[in-house]
Amino acid sequence: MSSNEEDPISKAFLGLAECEIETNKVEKKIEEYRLTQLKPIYTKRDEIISNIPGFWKIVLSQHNDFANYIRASDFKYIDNIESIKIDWINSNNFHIIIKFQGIRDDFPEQTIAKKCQRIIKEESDDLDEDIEEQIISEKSEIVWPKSYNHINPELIEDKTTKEGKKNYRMGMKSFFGWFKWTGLKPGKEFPHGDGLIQLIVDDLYPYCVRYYTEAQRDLADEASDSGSSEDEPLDLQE
Amino acid sequence: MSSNEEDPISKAFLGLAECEIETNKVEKKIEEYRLTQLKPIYTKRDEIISNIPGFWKIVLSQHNDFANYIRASDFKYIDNIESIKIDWINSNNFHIIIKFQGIRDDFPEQTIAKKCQRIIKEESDDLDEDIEEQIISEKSEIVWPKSYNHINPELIEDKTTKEGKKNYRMGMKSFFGWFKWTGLKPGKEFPHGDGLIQLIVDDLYPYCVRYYTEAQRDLADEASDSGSSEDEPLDLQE
Amino acid sequence: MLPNFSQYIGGALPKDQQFEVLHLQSIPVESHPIITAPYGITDLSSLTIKTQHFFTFFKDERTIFGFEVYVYILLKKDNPTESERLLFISKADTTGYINSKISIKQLTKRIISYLLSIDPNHYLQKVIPLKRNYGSQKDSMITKSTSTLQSLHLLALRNSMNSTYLKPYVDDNQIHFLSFRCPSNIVTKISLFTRPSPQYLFSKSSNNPNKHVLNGFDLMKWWINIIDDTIIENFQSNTIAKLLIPGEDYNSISRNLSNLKYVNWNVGTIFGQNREDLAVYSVPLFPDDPKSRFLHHLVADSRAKSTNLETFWTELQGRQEFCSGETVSVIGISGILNYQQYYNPDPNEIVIPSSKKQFEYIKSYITGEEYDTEEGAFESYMNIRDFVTDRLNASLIEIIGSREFNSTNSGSLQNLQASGDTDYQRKHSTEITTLQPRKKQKKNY
Repeated sequence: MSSNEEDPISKAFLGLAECEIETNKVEKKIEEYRLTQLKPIYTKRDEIISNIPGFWKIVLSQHNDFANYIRASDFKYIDNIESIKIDWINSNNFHIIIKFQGIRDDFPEQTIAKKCQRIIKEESDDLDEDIEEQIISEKSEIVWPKSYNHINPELIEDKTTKEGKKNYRMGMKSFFGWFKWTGLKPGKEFPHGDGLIQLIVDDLYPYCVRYYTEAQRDLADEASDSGSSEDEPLDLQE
Repeated sequence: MSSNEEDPISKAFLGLAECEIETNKVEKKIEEYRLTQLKPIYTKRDEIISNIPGFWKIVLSQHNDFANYIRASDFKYIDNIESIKIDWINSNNFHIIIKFQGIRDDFPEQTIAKKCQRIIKEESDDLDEDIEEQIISEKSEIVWPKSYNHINPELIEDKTTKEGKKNYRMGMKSFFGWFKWTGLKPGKEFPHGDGLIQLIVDDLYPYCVRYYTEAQRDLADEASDSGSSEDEPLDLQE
Repeated sequence: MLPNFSQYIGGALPKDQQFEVLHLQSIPVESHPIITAPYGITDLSSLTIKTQHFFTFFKDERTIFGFEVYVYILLKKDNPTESERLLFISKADTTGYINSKISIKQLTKRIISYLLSIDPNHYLQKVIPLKRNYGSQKDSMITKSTSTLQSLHLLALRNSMNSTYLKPYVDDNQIHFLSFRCPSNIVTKISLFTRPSPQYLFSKSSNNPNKHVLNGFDLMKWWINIIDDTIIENFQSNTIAKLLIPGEDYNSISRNLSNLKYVNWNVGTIFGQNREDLAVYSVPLFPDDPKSRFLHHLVADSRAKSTNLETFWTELQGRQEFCSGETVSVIGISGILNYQQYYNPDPNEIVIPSSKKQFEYIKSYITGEEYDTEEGAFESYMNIRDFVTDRLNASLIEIIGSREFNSTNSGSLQNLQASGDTDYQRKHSTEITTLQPRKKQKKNY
């Protein structure tokens, strides 16, 4: 036999490697196709939703997971979200555009675009296993409510005192802290900012109508409980 | 105002309903697009895999969930699976094609195609929530191993005795029982036959290469495990 | 010479009856400390090593009893004599599918004594480190951080002809594992949390009318008697022994301690001294444990830094996951064993799966089954038997009982004293245990 290394099995592995690369390319293509197909519907839907008062307030208070990301005191402002839209440049680059209604003497009406990007994760020695993708974002300027002055990171003068640190951290953990999140300073920013972006773009936005209708149903029978079965009554029948 | 019901809000709800219908149509279209894109890669991949001895044996013994569907004694035959392929007519209609190598004096070499279909579930009063889709299948003829004669439902003569019933059920629960599964006689067939179909078509087949490479890790103790538990460290950082 | 596992456990099982046992043990892993340290503080001089034991007993081709324990070794690297061992008794459960009289209490006691008799060094020979440094082999090894694509390229290289690029040599005792020694007679603690539940390990087994389910109070008594005997039989006389019943006052808790054999039982816990101490730095984190769940909840609620032990226990008792009004309790002991000699288990009596994944995989043949009918007890047995023989090339341990009806301990391990137990008449299907029921695993049948 010749000295080349082309034995059938290693050739097969190299072939599979090629397939992997092709599959990844095709998956990207499908993602883009998906976007092209859905974007016009989303645009139409955004327009319709703007005619339903309190739509996003209901969706956001309905969603269990969303509440996990923010502080309970933020709901006062979350309730004032008039619209959430996603503006895709492509499947990996998009803006989350949130429009707030104002609250007199406390909080101005404003529309904020948060620029987000999915990137391939750098090599890391971390214990994380299959996470190859990562989300990063750019800091967006948002005017904080006056009632948050004491925890507004820009207004805290001395961040070295115990009190100062505590307030700073509280501010960073608030929904407004999320707009500052970049994903580049782990441990120092809004916690799990990437999770919240993902939640909005992959779940809340695409399925908002379902959440809205579910909320209507729950109001009707109040029986909805998505809690884990661990807390469910035990079935003692024999 | 006129007496028609076209007030802006009910018009909006009707609009959203239309969007939902459109979205569903588009989702189907995306599914078909996806298939068209992936099919040629899968065909190429199937061909390459046939050059790697024991590929499916390794994938199937690597996969946690798969083992949950079958009896431990079935592994003797599962290990003899030479190939698994999916032949799609469209995204809702497909055959799972499994080729077994034979075992002398016990089990013939054979290739079985199991015809499967995703259908929209009939209205039901069931408590199930969001399950709108359902999988059904057609019974496939497969020659059972001789070693399973005592539990082979076709060979059990008296299914009314305690022993007969027990053996019958054991047979139905075996991997060979799954080939008889139709989804039309709940409680009387292979348990969770639809789950196994879904597992193969949505997970095992598309990601088989990943499962194969995971099984090749040099330190056996690094086999991945997704189980989480409450003894994970507390995240006290703020 | 010490009796082996079969002989020792056989001493708790009825004479001449045959049982089979699967004793699963995980590979010891380096773990984070079970007691949380304040943020930013790392104790570099100690190391925590965690190992899981899972016992399943079978009789007449039926699964009858399961027992799960975690063993932690807290290794003090600078001063090994101050190392500690902790047994966290996680779950014990019966299926109710047994036709002979057997004292689950005696059996449980024997298993605990067996575990206590194991030399702590057994867990220290080959430990998976928290984080591996693959060193110079980093690029030639397929590890959990190797991508599918990289793995395929490595596999291609390894298979190519004339290639010298073979699978890297993985030396068990070299860089990929840790290995330690410590004295055998270190301080040993036992910790458990009792709470009543219709089932702990065997899903739907409470639907079996032959399974007897204990209420919270009886369950606590059941366990405290076992631990009481365990102290008398295995521990030195200066052992610390504590009972806490969240939601009850000192006096009513002490009443439960008055008739015990060991005289130094006290109200309280072995973790945390002052009721003013923060719970988060005092309460240990165990797998699948309501206390740990509650700690995580406090952290998520930003209350970890403001909840002291007293509040912790009071609120814990009111948590939704407990049936209202049922007694839950925390039992803990800490002391030195009275052994002269420690046991090194024979490899044939323990099945050590190659990974945590495989461990869970095997265990799910037991816990993924449904036990509302006897068929579940049979199916789980068949699956385990077939898996162990066909896939692991091993076999279940056969045990012949040697316990005479009404006898006290026979076939004892080291200096067991007569425990004078009277519970032998207890019905076969005594349902016992500590913990909450697991969400039923996704498993069919």
